[in-house]
Amino acid sequence: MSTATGTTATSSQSVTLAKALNMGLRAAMEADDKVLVMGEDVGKLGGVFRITDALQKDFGEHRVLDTPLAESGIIGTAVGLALRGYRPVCEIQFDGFVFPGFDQIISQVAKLTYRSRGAYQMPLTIRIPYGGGIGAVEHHAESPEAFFCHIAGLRVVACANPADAYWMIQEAIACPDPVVFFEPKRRYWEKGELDTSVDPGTTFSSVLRSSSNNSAVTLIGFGATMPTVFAAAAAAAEDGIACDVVDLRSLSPLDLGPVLESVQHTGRAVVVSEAPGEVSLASEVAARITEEAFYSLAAPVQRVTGFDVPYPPSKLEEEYLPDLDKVLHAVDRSLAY
Amino acid sequence: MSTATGTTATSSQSVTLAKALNMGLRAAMEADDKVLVMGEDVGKLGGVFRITDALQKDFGEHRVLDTPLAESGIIGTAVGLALRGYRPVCEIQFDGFVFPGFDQIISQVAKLTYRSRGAYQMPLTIRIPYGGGIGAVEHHAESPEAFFCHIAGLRVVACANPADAYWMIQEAIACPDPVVFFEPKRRYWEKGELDTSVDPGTTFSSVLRSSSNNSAVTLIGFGATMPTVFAAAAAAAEDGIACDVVDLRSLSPLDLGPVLESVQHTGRAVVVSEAPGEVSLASEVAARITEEAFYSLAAPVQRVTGFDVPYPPSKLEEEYLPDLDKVLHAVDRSLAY
Amino acid sequence: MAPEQWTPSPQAPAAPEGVGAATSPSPAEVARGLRATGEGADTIQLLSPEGEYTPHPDFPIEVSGELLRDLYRDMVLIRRFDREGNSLQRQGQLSIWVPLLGQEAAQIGAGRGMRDQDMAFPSYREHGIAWCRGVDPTELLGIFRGTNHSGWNPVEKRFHTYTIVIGNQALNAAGYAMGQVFDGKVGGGPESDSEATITFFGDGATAQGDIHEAMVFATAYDSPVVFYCQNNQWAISEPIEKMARLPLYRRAAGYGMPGFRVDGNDVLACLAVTRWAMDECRSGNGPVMIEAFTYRMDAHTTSDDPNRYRMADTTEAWKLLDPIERVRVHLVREGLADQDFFDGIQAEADALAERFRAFAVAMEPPGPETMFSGVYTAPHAQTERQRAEFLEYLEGFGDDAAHGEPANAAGGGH
Amino acid sequence: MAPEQWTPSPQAPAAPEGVGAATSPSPAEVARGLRATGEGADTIQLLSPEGEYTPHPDFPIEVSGELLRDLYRDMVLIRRFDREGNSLQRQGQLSIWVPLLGQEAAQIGAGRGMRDQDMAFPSYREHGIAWCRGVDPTELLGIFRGTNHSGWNPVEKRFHTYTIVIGNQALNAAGYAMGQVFDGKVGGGPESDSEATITFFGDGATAQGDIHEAMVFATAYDSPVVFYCQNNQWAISEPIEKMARLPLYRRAAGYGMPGFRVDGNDVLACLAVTRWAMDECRSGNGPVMIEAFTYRMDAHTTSDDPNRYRMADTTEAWKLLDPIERVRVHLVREGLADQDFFDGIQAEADALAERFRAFAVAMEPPGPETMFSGVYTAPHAQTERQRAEFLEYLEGFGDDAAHGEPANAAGGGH
Ligand SMILES: Cc1ncc(C[n+]2csc(CCOP(=O)(O)OP(=O)(O)O)c2C)c(N)n1
Ligand SMILES: Cc1ncc(C[n+]2csc(CCOP(=O)(O)OP(=O)(O)O)c2C)c(N)n1
Ligand SMILES: [Mg+2]
Ligand SMILES: [Mg+2]
Repeated sequence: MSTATGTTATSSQSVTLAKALNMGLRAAMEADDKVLVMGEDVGKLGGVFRITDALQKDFGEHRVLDTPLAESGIIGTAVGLALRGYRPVCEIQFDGFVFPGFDQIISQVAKLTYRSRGAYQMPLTIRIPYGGGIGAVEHHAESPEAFFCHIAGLRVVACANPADAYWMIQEAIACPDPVVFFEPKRRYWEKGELDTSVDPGTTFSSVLRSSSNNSAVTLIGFGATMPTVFAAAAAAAEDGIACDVVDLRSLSPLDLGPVLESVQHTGRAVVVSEAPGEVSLASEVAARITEEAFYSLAAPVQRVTGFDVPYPPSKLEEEYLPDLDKVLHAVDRSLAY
Repeated sequence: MSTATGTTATSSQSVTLAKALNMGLRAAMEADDKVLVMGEDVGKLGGVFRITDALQKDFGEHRVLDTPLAESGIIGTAVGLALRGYRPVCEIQFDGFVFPGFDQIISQVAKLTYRSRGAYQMPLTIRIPYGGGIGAVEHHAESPEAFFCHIAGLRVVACANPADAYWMIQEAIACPDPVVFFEPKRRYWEKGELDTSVDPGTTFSSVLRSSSNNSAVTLIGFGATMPTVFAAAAAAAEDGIACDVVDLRSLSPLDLGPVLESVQHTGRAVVVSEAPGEVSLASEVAARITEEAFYSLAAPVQRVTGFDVPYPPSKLEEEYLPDLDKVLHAVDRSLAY
Repeated sequence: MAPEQWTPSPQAPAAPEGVGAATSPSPAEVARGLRATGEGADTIQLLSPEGEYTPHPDFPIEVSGELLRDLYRDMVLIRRFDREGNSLQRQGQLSIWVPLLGQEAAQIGAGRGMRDQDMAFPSYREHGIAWCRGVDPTELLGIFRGTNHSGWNPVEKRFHTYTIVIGNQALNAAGYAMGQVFDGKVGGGPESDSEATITFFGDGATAQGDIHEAMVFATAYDSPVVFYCQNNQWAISEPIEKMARLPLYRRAAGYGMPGFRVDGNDVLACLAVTRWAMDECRSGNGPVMIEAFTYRMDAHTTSDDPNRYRMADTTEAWKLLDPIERVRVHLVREGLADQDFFDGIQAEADALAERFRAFAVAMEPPGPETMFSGVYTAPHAQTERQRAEFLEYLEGFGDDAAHGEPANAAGGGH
Repeated sequence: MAPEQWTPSPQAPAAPEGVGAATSPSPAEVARGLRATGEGADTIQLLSPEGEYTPHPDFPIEVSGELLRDLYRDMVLIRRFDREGNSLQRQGQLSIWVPLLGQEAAQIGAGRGMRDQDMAFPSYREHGIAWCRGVDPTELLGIFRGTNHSGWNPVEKRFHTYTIVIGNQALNAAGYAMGQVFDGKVGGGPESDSEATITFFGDGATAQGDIHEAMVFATAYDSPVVFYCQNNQWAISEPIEKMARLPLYRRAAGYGMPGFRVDGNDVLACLAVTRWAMDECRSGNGPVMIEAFTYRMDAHTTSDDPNRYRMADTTEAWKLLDPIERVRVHLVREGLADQDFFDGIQAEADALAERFRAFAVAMEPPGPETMFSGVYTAPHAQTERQRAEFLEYLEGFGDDAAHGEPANAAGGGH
């Protein structure tokens, strides 16, 4: 998998996505002592995924807070801390547990800057390990990005590889606006190249990961689905079907520049995400592409998403999730037009 | 405005949407003594909109519950009551106050039937007065339907006129599945014909409200936006542009039958809703129409929605909300293709 | 025996201490639903309804004629513009008004119990607190006229925006107070620059999970936050007895923080206890809970009709406990104020009301472009595109804004 | 003096009653963050760690040899299959297991304190309660093997599905108990057909708003629900001292309901107090809160590594308080059981573990079509369309399910 910078400079190292996030958090905490990490078990334990490993030991209990077990409390107090000039980074332990904090997110986090007519900033980052494929029990494998993308006042991003993880978490923390930061938990242990010496500039934008001038279809993914998308592109190539690949990274606001450019040539697009398809980010991507590239489209944008059922027992999750075959099948559907 | 049954039989009466809901609730409570009404101020006060007026007086404090001021508590206890065999009808006082109950809705209401593999039913109705245009303060004019349409396990409907209000609330209460029931608060005091003697059958389906064989555009709305859509259709007709009009009524699952039929002829569609457009029901409608009627479309589906900003101060809401001119403008955009 | 050690023996147990007077229900009775939320045995009062002043040993306060006259003035002025808000709404100048009538002492006492460096997180009825924080009453009007969601600068005034979603602000306050600890601004004495935070909520709000979580976080982090509950006994149409069995301040003990009930119509008690609580938090002994027991004399808001759910005579009875009247009586009896003083205050109040009204009537609706301002602090492509497209769309109408086809550009959300 | 009447005077106040022993912090100390959640002055114990039985006047219970042997058997059996669950996970047969080790008494005491007609709302660690409700241990396996989200019929067993989202179940239980009131099933004596409900949650869960709201609703509607908190002192890596200042049962008093702390490693105390509490609720005196003070002897789950956050020696110390051992000692000392009995139980336990393991290993993954079952009770067009399309899509692969292009039909979500 290519890194965000695409570089493989000798100064780069191979690290897991989890490690890159840990390094990014550490860098942000070193750069600004107003940065706080807070959540359940983020202290001594380092979080259930160890993303905050050793941060409390090195920065102290007032910089890394093991909070009481209450998500509304975590988000609600983080809001107060942000108003006090801090830059809280809240860890939600698993996707399915963000909902007790949903009210504070939509009613306060997203609206206080607007309500105060700019007097308040809300430099708050909400980290959510999301997505399936890890054989977990209920509530531990969901993809709730759609809920947050629909909320004006929030920015929503997802990282798909170690380099992006490292840079994007720092950009999120530095942002004066609230950022909901999605981490593909299934990919935490996948390695990638990271060159901490080359600042890639803004990472809150979508990127064309691969392209060719004879591409027939544009494949669109983000976060957890990128490896699937790359695999599908490779498999399709074997069958003689070249595909462009776009990693959205910024889910709200959507940055469709590279997508539209690609679709001008391909005329076909397939968007891949794990969440149920109904009223999802995939719906928005499909609608937006159609609005902005109508005459270029040779086929309707194909959506490859989870089914509109609650996330199933883990023995069924491989059936539920988008996979290589489902993406290839969507490519065929698209080409069939 | 035509009623759900379209009939104007002599047995019909002219009632407000609010009154129709009150009559529907009363009919449901008389038909089944397991039906409970619960929420804030639904008792003596009859709710802040008087939808439950006189129900506590007539059915008693154990059938109509003034609950403590806690939405998670209202939904969470309603779940327990449903498991006990009751059919709770929860009133959320205003759209913006459903979010403290969001966790119970997504984690329990929507999932318990699935989790119990059908052993449990969840005959629970959540009434939400929604939408803007009443000059209210913050949190009192939002349209949160997108959040619920994205949740598998819920059914989501919206009524747009007194007849539908009367029949749909009864269908929701009779449904063994949880139903999120959206009421266009701005339309509570608008009158319409209601004939309680003619059961229209299922109302959880979309209906073609008006059509012609020379229609150029299909206008799609639901709940609060229907009067705007009808007005736009009338205005367009004056300009010689005939429009079909569809009232979705069932927002999840979407029933696009009548829409697709109409689009086969018109080749053009405009969907109108008050919520911010990003990752909204309008996105889903646009994406679905494009998927299922691609070759029929002469133009991309046009969306007329609220802007992607928090609901503004009420002196600006008429600028924020879809109105006749915005719909006509979208019709022009569509015809310009 | 304290209620946490209720005797389980079925035979009638002794009345639990804390529930207080013998007239109050026994544990078993409470468990069977007899309510005692109004039980007042341990209510802190310094100034009786008859205007008698009795110092309280635990809450020492210097009571001078000047202090009493200032508090009287505060209460008269806020009541006056509050009434003006009501009439402005009746006359269609405001879409809604949230009256504070009856809660003048609860608010002025608390507001004057704060020090400049302290921070306040109000609900939506705290016009009296706003007054004490230096927010001009006219800055409150935007919310109720619909021209903005908050009219003052919360950072400068150290008075947070109003919070309408019940309970949210308590957690925001608890977090802010955690920041005061982290900033090393806690631990000094009353006259130090150490800080404290106070948050306001109603009796009904105590049912919300956020209030509980705020108390959990505050006690977990020893945060300098005062939880100030104005128990006006009604949550719109619901009496607090429906939601609680005991006086609300008694929840505090379970979290391990001090809790008190004060006579919410006694401005001196509210002032003395709030000042003590803020200084206690300031010195590092926070959090503290205060329940100001009072009564909502008017409707919930101008949209509400109390006649549907409560007896007028109860309200009449509470008039005898009027928070302003008892101060006036005391001032007169003690010869601390003469008629000129009262006339002067009245004149000042009328002038304020006049200015308040004039400002309200003259308020212009904001321009459409402001709808897109402040959504984000950093540049945001989508918001900017929508603003530009909408303004272009509006231009399309030229003069005839009501009808006519726009010339070009996209409308709507997308 | 009860804590709700803390003396505000700065000079060191007396230790508040309830916080108990003189060794425990004073109010001011508590306010400064000294924790006393483990303070045990008022913990209810019937059977000491040394196996000494002392009746409790408030919680009378007939203790026969048969009862003790049954309780011993229950605890040995659930510990045995719990350990088997752990090893099954280690061997890759389960994706995760949630151990109950150390909480056998807290669970068997509560489970046996229920009557058939009662209803239970568990969290996710209550395998011992499931056992008492007649749920076969093998019915628990689906959740941890990933073949279902709940393996038993919650209606037949009167044992609700496990609830993973912390706190949710307490509100569902409070609502169910309201239904018991509305159904006229509350008010009878212990032997009547009157009903009660019990809900289980942990120490960490007490921070959640839902737990608070459940107590508010339960006390508002006089619901027959027992709030049973298993305080095993840890929420994954967080000790309860981080979240609370005082013993958790003391929250109850603030709501106006009885609250007790029992020795959670004493099965007789847990049984006696739970039975009393359930019958108290049954008779109409609910709700009641019980805090069973115990210790999580194993990891939070098989995914957890306690060595990162707690001392092994504390865990070692708690072994001396083992809930099963004290019953064994008592049975032996009192001559209520001989070696044959203990051998018999051990054999029964091993047989159960064997059956448990065999069942787990043989469990088949569910068919893909089941993914669409039970989402809705009434017909649902979209779900049915997606099921049909997906099955058609799968057929497209024929035998070669791993690769190959499907012949036709739509995949994915739409
Ligand atoms: C979460 C939420 N639910 C419902 C409402 C609607 N509402 C506004 S005020 C109110 C009653 C509040 O009563 P109380 O807390 O006693 O405060 P008071 O109005 O008496 O000052 C309600 C239910 C709301 N604002 N927020
Ligand atoms: C709302 C929510 N947040 C976070 C989690 C993740 N989580 C699972 S168990 C647990 C700790 C629970 O501790 P406690 O309540 O003491 O129960 P115990 O596990 O000790 O029995 C956490 C944080 C969750 N399941 N639900
Ligand atoms: Mg009130
Ligand atoms: Mg625990």
